[in-house]
Amino acid sequence: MLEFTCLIPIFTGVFAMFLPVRFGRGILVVTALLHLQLTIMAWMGKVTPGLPQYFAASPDGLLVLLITSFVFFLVSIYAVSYMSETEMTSEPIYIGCTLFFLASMSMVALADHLIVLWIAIEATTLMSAPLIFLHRSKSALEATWKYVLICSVGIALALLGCFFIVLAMDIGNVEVPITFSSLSLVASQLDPMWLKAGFIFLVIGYGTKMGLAPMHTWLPDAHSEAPSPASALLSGALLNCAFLGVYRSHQLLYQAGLGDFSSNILIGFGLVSMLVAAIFIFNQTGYKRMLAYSSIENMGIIAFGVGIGGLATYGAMLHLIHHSLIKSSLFLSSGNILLGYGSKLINKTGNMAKLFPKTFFAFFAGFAGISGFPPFGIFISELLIILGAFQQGRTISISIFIVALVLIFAGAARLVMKMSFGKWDEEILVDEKMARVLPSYALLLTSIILCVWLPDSLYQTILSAIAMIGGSVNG
Amino acid sequence: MESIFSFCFAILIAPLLPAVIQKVKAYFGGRQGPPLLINYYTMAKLFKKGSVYSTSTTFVFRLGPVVGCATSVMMLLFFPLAGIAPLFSFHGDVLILFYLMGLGRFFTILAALDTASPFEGMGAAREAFFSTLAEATVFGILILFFRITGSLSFADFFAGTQSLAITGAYGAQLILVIVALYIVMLTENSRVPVDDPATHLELTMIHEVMILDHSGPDLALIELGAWFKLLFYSAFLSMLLNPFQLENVWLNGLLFYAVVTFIYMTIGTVESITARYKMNMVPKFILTPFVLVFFATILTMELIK
Amino acid sequence: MIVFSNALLALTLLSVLLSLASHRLVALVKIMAFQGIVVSLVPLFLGHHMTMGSILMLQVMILIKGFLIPGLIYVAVKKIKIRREIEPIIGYHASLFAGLIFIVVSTFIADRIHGSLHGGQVLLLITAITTLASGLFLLMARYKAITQVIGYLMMENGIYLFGTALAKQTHTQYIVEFGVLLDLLVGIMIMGIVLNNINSTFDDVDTALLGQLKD
Amino acid sequence: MDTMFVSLAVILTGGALALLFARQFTLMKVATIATTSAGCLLGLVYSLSNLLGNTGTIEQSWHWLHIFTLAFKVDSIALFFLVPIFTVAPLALVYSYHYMNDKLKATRTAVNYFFFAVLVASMAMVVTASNIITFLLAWEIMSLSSFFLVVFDYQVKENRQAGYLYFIFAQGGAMILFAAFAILYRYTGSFDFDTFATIPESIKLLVFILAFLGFGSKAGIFPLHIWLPKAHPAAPSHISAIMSGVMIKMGIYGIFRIYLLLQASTPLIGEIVLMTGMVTGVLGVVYALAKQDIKQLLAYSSVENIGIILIGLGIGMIGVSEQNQTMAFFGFAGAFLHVFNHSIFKSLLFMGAGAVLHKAKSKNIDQLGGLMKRMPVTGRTFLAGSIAISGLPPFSGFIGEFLIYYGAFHGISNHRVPFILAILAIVSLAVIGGLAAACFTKVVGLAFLGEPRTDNAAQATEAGSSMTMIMILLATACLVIGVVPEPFIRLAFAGIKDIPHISGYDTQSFLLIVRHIAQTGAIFIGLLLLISLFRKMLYIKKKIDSGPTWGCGFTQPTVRMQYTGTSYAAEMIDFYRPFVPVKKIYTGITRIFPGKTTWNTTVEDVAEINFQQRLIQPLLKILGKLRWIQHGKIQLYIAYIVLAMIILLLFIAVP
Repeated sequence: MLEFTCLIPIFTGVFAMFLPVRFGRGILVVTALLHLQLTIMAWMGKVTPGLPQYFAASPDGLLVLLITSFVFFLVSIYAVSYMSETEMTSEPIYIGCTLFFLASMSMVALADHLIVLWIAIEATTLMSAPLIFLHRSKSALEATWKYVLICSVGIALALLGCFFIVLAMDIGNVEVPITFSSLSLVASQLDPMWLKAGFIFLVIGYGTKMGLAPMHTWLPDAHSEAPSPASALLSGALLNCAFLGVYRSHQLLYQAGLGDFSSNILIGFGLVSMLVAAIFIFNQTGYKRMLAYSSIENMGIIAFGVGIGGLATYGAMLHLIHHSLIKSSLFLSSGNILLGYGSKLINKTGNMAKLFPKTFFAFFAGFAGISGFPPFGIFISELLIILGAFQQGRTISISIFIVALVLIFAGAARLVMKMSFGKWDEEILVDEKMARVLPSYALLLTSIILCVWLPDSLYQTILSAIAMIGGSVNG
Repeated sequence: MESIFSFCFAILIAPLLPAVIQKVKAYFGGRQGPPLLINYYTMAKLFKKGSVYSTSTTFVFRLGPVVGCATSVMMLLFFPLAGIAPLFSFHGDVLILFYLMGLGRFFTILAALDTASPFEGMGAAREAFFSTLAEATVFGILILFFRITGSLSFADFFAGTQSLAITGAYGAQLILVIVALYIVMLTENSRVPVDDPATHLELTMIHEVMILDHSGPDLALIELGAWFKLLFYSAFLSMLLNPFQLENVWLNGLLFYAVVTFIYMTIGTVESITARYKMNMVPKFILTPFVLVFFATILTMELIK
Repeated sequence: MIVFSNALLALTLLSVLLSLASHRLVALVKIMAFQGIVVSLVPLFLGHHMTMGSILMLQVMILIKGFLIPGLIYVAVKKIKIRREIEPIIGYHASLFAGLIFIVVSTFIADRIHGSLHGGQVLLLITAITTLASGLFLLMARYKAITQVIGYLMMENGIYLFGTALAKQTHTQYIVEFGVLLDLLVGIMIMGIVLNNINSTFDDVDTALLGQLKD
Repeated sequence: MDTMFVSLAVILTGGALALLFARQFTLMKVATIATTSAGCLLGLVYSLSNLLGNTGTIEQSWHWLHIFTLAFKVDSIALFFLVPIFTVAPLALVYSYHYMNDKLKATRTAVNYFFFAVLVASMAMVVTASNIITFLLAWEIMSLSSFFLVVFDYQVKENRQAGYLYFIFAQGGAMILFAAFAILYRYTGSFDFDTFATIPESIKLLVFILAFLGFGSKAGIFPLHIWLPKAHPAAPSHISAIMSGVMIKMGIYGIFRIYLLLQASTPLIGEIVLMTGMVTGVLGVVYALAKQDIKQLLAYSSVENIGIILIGLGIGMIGVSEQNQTMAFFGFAGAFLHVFNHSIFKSLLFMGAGAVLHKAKSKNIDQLGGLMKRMPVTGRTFLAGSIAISGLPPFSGFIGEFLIYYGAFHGISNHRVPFILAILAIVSLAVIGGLAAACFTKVVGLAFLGEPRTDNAAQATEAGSSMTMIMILLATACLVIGVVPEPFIRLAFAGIKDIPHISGYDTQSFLLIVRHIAQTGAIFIGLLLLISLFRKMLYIKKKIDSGPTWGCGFTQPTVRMQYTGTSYAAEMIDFYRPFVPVKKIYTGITRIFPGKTTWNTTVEDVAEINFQQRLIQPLLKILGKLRWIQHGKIQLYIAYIVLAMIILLLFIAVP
């Protein structure tokens, strides 16, 4: 019963909301552990879905599930320390909603049915909304409002996309359950025009959630206003889930022989996202916003890689993994910075190298990692995407890609250096604690380890995940 | 044996020839001028004296004259004076020699800067500047000579079948080279119109101001070095100007030194009839030979055919 | 039966146009309640085979769309004490005009695509597209957060109509309706909570105030 | 090969030790310097013995991440480039023992040592890598670790900016390299270096130009050099030494390696390299002349020397395409030898500058002076380095330039374009030589000679023993290479023996010339001693007085009246004005009784100005305007979604 990955967090979440505060934190960590254990068991093939008409353990889903579970576990450890530091007023709500959030994300990862996937993604929006407006500040409210409304509109369009795909089945006289696994077998019989239309709505809808420009507008607000552990989850786990929706749709089109169409759309969205991120990372004033834009960029890279196909797809999948690890680590570090300096503005921070050495180490290493420096895995994934794109002869788009990467690097490096080395003479408000630094380190370390030694099962899973859209490591 | 004799003769005669210049200038000025052996007297006088050193100076100040003199002597060691094979020679020696001259200049400049005197610094700056321009011309000439003779050695330039002579196949280019080299000579040896050794105002000097603080034997060494260098350039010009290679070594030598003396006389004439250029005009003047040489070199490319 | 459904669709269109022109929030809520009921009733008259389950679902849908959600919004409106939308981004007359254009454009689109469909429910398609577009239009053209929620609701109605128009019920049994309803309900509730908070923090629900987060 | 990896392991262990003992300052320094140096020496022994021992190419590879291979291959070129890496690194480390003596920065120093070790190891990996992945991996690690070395003194704003600029250029260059290698991969389908020659001829030029830009940004070719004069002054001096002496040569290595691998037949490649080299060389030295900050001056001088090396490579490449073996051979050999020589004397000069900075508290020439008396060892070794870098015999710099001259002169026998290029190469080498001499007379003459211009300079004392020891060693090396050049020329010849086009070239006749050069050097030194002896004799029993410098009649000289670096260079700079803009700030004299007035000139880098004005500012302006997108209005945000939807739907509707 793999569905327990959804059910357990729901139950514990409900408990956490009503039990006294002191139990809550324990419940959070224990649930995260349980979830991780279940996930690993699923990877070993020990647990299978109990409702095969709605859920399936597809390789891409398992991948996202594992990332989600792993990141969630480390973030929850961080969150415990973070909560005790900030004396959060509505801690039970936070814990409960995080757990519900985990449940909905697990559901996304496992969903096989079109509509179940849609419901699950919509659920992630609704479950994560309370996390964002936890502080109830004006800006948090604004961010939440934008998040909920824009994402809901987007996802409503995705529902329309689901209807179109069902329509494509009707017109093609296909009688199968509307699950991705069964549709992909008969994809070529589906009506191409409605399939395309369906894809457009799905990609717009899930793309809104994934933060693809120009539907990204809510993302910098939400990610920067949420408390840092929630930001880490939003960036490190939720975006992947949304990506899964886009990926599945692309997969469907690829199998229907319309891969070119969807690839071009994905490449376009990818490039626009990267350029938009480049625009806003220059002269950015808030470091959490900078990280949020960086998430947009990286989602763009992933969409681009998937769109390119071939070797780049493998790169995109690796990018997915490493981005989650590094970005959530960065957001966790940003939480420490926020505690220490008491401001989200870059101008109100500085000289972390001296005042905040442990966090500085994590933050700067994370920045180096996200910029594609070895020994972090993004080096490999970006290289593979560039190699793959040239291999497919997409010279113009890869040129834009490279320019955007350099621009973003230039913009971000300036800000990060300002924070790390810039002048700052005032006192640090809250010291860094090991419990709040170690999860960042662990995430970064995982990225390094995966860059040195990629477990065989992970490799095979990625291979079978990308095989469904024609990607392979041999070009 | 011949080579050693030739070299020693050159060393000995070097102080004599500049007196010719002074004589010519005196003639133009309607004066009698100093005796021809004036420079030997000066040498003797300076060698006898002691020195006064500035408290600012270091060993570099003392090293300057020595290096300067040694590099000039090196030039004469490698140059086929009067067509007589030099003491040393190898393919590529011109490169090392001109760079050695650069070394001499390097130390002269440093010695000047060592005194902490603003005037000497000024002279040093000009010396450094003008020599960078002259150097380009010299290498242009070397390129042309390599093109003609296929060699990079003074000895080979003036020996063998393709010897550089004004009557040879490359006579036209050689005329340009001679003019160029003449200007380089004036520049490198601080003569009018680039520099005026006889001026009275330190602000307008180049070479003379650099050696203001040297005295006694040090000054003597500097003077010697300058004379050797002038002799080297005039010998170079003389070898190019003189189209005849006589069988008899003695006669040939005589002819050679006659041409050299002639060149010294022309220097004297130039100094008498022209005034020193304004400092900001000098670079243009020094660039002229470079253009000439470059043109001559391009001519050899035979694109015009 | 087909006539009945056409009548319902015409009513829906009417409600859409009314909502575009309405400047009183309470009236808007009432129109939405009406629209919710009408839209929920549409499948009943489309000639699909109705099972016990779908009838039940229909009832639940009417309950939620027609009463529960409008009720919630009504309470919110009452609590917030804001009666009308003053100075919308796009004026009421222009909005009404835009609504007409939506109908024209959707007629055109429906004409283009209905050939490839089985049923040929042209009017249904027109209504669906118009409702969807008008919902989006309300989202874009109004300042008050409550109007935006209503716009969202209208958009969902449009999508629901699309669903009933296009998809065979056999594929989507209950799960669509269930999911839509759940999402709608939770979504509106969360929006309501946020709205409430916005109101208590800003003393207004004008989204013009929600423009601080920008670059 | 195993020996090399062992040495790399030892080097990295040294780096790790630094982190381990970060709390005990002296122990940390001793442990890490000893271990890392030992690793370097092991590597040096390995590379030298293989280079001279005629062992063929050695390969080694491991599988990595399922689809990659980490492949290393050692041929003579790689071995040659290993030599400066493993030579300069231990020297710089020993130097740093007294240089890095601020106990308050213990942690930072440890981190610095760690990244130093990483940098050394990654450079060794760069030159031995034999496939795309390995190379880029090593390349990026090199960039990252050197970045951390640059920002060591991050409190200073200029240093941060320098680090930032370097970071951008490193990453931008790496991205261009990614593209270049990706194009190669597209045509070969293989990561392996050896397959590159098989790509279509028409693509080779494109690939080369991309790679040239990418590597050139690391090497500091004009106009991609602008990070160099900022980063080198920012870094601690031993870091500047290894960056300027060795790391920028990795760019040269890359250019040369990609050239060899492509085996392109087009002569354009050589011509591009040569012309870039000339521009880089001349402008580099002119800017060097214009700068008053010693370390900045040295950085520009590195740009100049990169230019010389590129001239050598260009001569060699043209020689290959013209099938002129002499030209090819000596162009390459000269470039190689100059790589080695430059690593020696540039390290020496940076270390000297570091000692000055340490003791006289300034690196501005106009605030120094008279240091020769106060820091005799530093002064003398710096003088030796200056002579060497000016390319004057009998020091090392001349030898490398001689080889390039030799190759270039043999290019004169060509026709048309190669002929003209050969002429230009020779002339620009001559000009570079002259200007370099002018530049270094300025540094030595104004910073070390004369009178101190500030109190700090007057109170300077000699640097610590570990620093002077290394400087003496390096200065000796400069002289030895100049006087006994044959073994080093043989080293360079051994370095290029694996280049296919020139294998089997007979070097005997040239070695004869080399012996002559050595002989000439000996004669010169003999002559020098003779004249000195003569001078000594003349001074026996003579009265030697000392007094103030003659002020030409001015009776109250002050040290501020000395010629400054700015005025020394002014005329020469003026000559190159369009390429070397001078910014003057003059407040002017206004009243009848003039008050205080200021006159300030700064020489600006034309590349930097254009980079700023033509690229960065317009870009920022455009980006700034586009920021409107995120205006905060939710209605328009939804409109974006609708717009995107409509545009995409048109895609289906239109065709």
